[in-house]
Amino acid sequence: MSEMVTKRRSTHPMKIVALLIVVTCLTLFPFVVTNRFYISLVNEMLIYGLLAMSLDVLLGYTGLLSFMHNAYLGLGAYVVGLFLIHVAPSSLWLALLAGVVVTSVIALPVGWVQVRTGGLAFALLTLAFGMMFYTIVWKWYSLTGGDDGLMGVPHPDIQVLGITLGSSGNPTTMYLLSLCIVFICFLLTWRIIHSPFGAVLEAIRENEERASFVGINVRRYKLYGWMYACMLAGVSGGLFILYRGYIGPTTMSAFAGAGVLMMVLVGGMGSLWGPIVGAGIFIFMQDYISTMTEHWELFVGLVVIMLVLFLPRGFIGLGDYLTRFRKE
Amino acid sequence: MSFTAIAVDIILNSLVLGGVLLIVAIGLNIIYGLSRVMNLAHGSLYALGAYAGFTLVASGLNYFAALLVAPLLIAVVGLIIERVIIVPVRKRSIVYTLILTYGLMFFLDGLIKYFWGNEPRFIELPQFMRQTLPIAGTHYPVFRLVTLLTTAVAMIGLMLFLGKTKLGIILRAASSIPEMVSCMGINMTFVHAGAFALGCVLAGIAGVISGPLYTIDPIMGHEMLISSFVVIVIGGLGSLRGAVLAAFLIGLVQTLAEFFVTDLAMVIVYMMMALILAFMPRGLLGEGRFE
Amino acid sequence: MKKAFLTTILCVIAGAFLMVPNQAIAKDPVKIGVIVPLSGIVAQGGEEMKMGIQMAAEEKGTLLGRPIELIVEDTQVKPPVAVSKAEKLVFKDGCKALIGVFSSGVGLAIAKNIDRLNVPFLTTHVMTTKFYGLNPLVFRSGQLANDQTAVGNVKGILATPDLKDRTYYVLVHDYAWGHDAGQRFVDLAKKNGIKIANEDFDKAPIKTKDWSSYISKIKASGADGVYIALITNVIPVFAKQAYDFGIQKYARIVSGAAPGPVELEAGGEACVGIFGASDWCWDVDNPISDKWESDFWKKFKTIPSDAACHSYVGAMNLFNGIEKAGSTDPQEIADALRGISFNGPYGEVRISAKDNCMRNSAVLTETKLAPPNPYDAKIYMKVLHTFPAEELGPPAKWN
Amino acid sequence: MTTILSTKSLHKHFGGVLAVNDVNAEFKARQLRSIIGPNGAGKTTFINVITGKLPASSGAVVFQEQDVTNRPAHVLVRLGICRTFQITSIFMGLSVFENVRIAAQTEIGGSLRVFSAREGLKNVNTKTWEILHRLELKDKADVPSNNLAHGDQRLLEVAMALAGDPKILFLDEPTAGMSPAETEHIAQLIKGLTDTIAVVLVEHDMDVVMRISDEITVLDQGRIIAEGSPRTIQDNELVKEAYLGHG
Repeated sequence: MSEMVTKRRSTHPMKIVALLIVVTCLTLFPFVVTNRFYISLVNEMLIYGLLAMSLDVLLGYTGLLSFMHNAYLGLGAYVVGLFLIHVAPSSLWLALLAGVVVTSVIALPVGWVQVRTGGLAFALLTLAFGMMFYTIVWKWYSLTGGDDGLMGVPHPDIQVLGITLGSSGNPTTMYLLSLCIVFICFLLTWRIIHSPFGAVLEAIRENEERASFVGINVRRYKLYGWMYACMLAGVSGGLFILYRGYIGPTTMSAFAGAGVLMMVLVGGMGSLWGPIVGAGIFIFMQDYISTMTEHWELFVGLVVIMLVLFLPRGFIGLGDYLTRFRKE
Repeated sequence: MSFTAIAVDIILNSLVLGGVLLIVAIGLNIIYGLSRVMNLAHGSLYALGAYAGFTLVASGLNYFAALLVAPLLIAVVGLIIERVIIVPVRKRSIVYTLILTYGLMFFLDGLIKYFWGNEPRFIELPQFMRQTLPIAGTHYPVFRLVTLLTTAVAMIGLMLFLGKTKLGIILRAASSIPEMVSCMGINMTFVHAGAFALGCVLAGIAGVISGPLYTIDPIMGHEMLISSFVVIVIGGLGSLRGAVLAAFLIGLVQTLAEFFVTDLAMVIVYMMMALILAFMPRGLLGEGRFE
Repeated sequence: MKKAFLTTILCVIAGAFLMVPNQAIAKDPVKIGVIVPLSGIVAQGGEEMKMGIQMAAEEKGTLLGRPIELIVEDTQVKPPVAVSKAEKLVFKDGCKALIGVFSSGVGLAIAKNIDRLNVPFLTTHVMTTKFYGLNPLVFRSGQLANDQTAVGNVKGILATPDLKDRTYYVLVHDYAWGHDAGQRFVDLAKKNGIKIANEDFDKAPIKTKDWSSYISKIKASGADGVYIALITNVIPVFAKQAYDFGIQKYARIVSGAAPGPVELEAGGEACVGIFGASDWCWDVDNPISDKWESDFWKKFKTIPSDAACHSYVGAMNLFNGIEKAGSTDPQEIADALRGISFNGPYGEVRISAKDNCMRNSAVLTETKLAPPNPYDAKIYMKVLHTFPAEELGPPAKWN
Repeated sequence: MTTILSTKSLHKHFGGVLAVNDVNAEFKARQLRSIIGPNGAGKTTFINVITGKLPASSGAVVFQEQDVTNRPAHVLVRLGICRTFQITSIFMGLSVFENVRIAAQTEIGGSLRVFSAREGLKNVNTKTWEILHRLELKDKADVPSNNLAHGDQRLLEVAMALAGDPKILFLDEPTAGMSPAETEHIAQLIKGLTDTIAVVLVEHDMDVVMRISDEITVLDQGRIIAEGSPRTIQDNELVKEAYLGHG
């Protein structure tokens, strides 16, 4: 798996400056472009960016492949939506918390079974369990609305320390909330990846057998990595339903899962920010191309094949390549 | 309708379902066992087989002739795929093969949609197969029985091929001790390509027989792919006997579930898989040899 | 170097996609968003709906002196996808009205978001009864509602000796329309003394390919009639598998939604003998209908279907409404649509001012081998009875 | 000298093939025991079973009077049973320092500290530098390990095993593919380890084996056919026969 690794470790001051510039631009975006369609589009990029980043924790840092990480976004979203509809229509933070907690509670036994079976079966099982969640959501008509989707989720006000910042139904306010949470999750994940814990995950990615022969309980750490990735996916799901106000099982389908995988591939595994960029590119292309062609699947398939064959490190790989090219 | 008649119906239905699952899953398992490639596009090759069968029959070929020709066409497609896009990633981590074949799956589905469109297709059967046969108080379609027979013939053929022919023995030896085979001077390139072609032949057969059984549509392979995963994961990765056991187990459970609880049939199958794996992480008959 | 080359190619391809200009902007057309399924299980129906709406747009030519621009989006028959497509059509493209929609789930989902979208929304192929008086901006014009088809089918069963004394096994597709259609039929049938084998009827997943388990259940139940509420494309699939098991030999199939003619062709002889209520089929005889049929055939070279026909009628209603309103203001269009009427292929239709839904007459049809016809159809839907709009009623509270 | 690890009637079979057949062996503290035997004698399988890579078919492995049969590898490592592999097994994408650091971190603890920097674990760093110094890999600390020469990769693997504070260390053909100079270097190093721990060496280089071993165990067809000092083994008729008989 050594091809996936980015060797950069030190935090260059320029990186911090670049990060600040990007965040500032993103913050100003809804005030410059006021069309609510584009605000929503970038919001979706951020949310899927968070999901792709969480998949990167699994794929790029732990070396585990999850075909249907979107299932956990879906679970988080359904839980938050159902919480807002049936339990407390106005408590946004409680709903988000419930989303993360329930997603984790569901992900735990699934992860436990998956890590016991080894690397390849793990990947196949993510697909099978993903399909199971998809089937359940789609069949449990009375709770989830089945194929008709969960509609009419209330838009609670966003309150921090008792101060109301605005309604989550307002695209701009919701956008800023997403940006804020995605940014926090990014920093948190960055910290975790560079901690001793992150080092263990990397060791497992590099050589699972060796990892267990230096005394690492591989299954347990894989499960920790899985749980963290699923929690982040749960957060992204919460944001998703808050921004959309509705969700359907399609979000949890295998095809949507391939999309998330493609975001990580396009951006490049093992960099955290790469997949976020990948999500941006993917969602932009999806919006742009699906209006032009009905053969969207052909396109997705071709791009995935090309990426694996010629650009296995994605967007960052391209960046590295260009830098090297210039030096030569 | 009497109890026996219902029971016969259910048993035959589950055998037919299990048989189709088995042919697809065992093809996937052979490719994995012999060449260490988990081909996620296998379901799409199965769909392609069905479409090939449809086109052949629609252009006037006899159904049984199509049953022979279509799998060979799929084998050719499979060989091209193996040579052109799988060989370059063979040396890389299995994660890349998985992602690559996942992309291939969507590409093939898109291609099918492009050439054959979205509308459902049916393979026209010869008249004698459109009858029903009275068995134990129920009327069972002849072509379903023919399907069962085809499954059995394909499986016996496969067993004879792997067990009795020189080619089959080489392939099997390669799966358990690849080092030894390359020592013996057998070309691994040939083994890999052969395994892929064999798997594709099986996918093609399954495609043609499920044409009249279900409907042919561009995404028919997705569900089949997931089901065959369930089969080989429950049976044990790389274990052929495990796949046989698991396929018929799933066929039976799914048919019973559809008959009695209808709504949650697939969920019950997945739950059964989770339970089996919780206690036997390597599946029913998996030795973990291929891990 | 090989990598560099391929990378460059990849970039150029990506770049090319971005360079293609957005649709050239014509002189300020009236944009209408057409939301139909073009992929997935009912893509065929979606195509036909698109054709019907295109035909109406071409017949109209202009609206308020401006050209009509139809922007078509694929719903994939998935409500959430459809809502985001609707948002895209309204917020990004600036459509002034939405039309189309196959499936009640999709229709209801868009209707729930209609206040935010704030454009008139006219469905042409939605059957759920929840549409009566749902929202001032939401209309149904075209397809019959479930209560109307249930009435049509029950009346038809009672009026047809071969259907009257049978016990019916009810099997529906598992989503909003299927549930609604199944329940309506069961309730009404019981009231009229028609025997039902399974009052807690079967709901099959939309993805179901292998119907053998359901067919075994039908056999086991001893029913000699089957009432199905399945998406039209699936009807031939089900019919073929039932035929293989010999169901048609002793049982009759009544369908909640009349099958589409193109799909019937695929099903062949297995599709003969399916009864169902519909608003229109090409066996309907009147001068407007006959002219419409031949125009449609000339234009698209495909068998004219009910989906195309009532999408045409719906689109004509919408366009007439916009003309009548004299502006593209959502409220004004909505006001104009209420009470509007149109004389089309299936006679005079009227959108009720009380509940925003259309009233029209219906026919009970049976599929039979077709007589010689200009469309080369092998199977057709023969009209057995005609029911005037008043008999089909929606519930009394709306009349 | 005290026995640190012993096997009691250990068996391992694959299908019908007995790869380890009723092996009773004792490994003593501060002793270098070599395991030799013709190809396919079951040497690697034997240590795979002891170190938890493969489950035993029957019999027991006793470590410091504790039954450790079929415990998972990571548990055995934490107890002090460490090993290297015949085919170099290191974290290829990581630097030399990071390779050893992870091994040290697992031994010392701190793997669950998710909010601190990995470079911040002081004890771990000290230990890592100490081991790198001892194995003369200090200068290459920042080199990605996949860029190392083969000999240095073998050495790195030994360093990683040492970072786990082994009480007994199994080395599976450590000199495979090394130059004579590198072989000499690693032979001296291995000999030096026995000052503190027990070392078990599976080796084909008879010269090395005879020179540095305290005791030698000879396996053939999964059985122990001879045991004793290098001198007695050299003169053993059974051993000669085993080697000649199988080529």
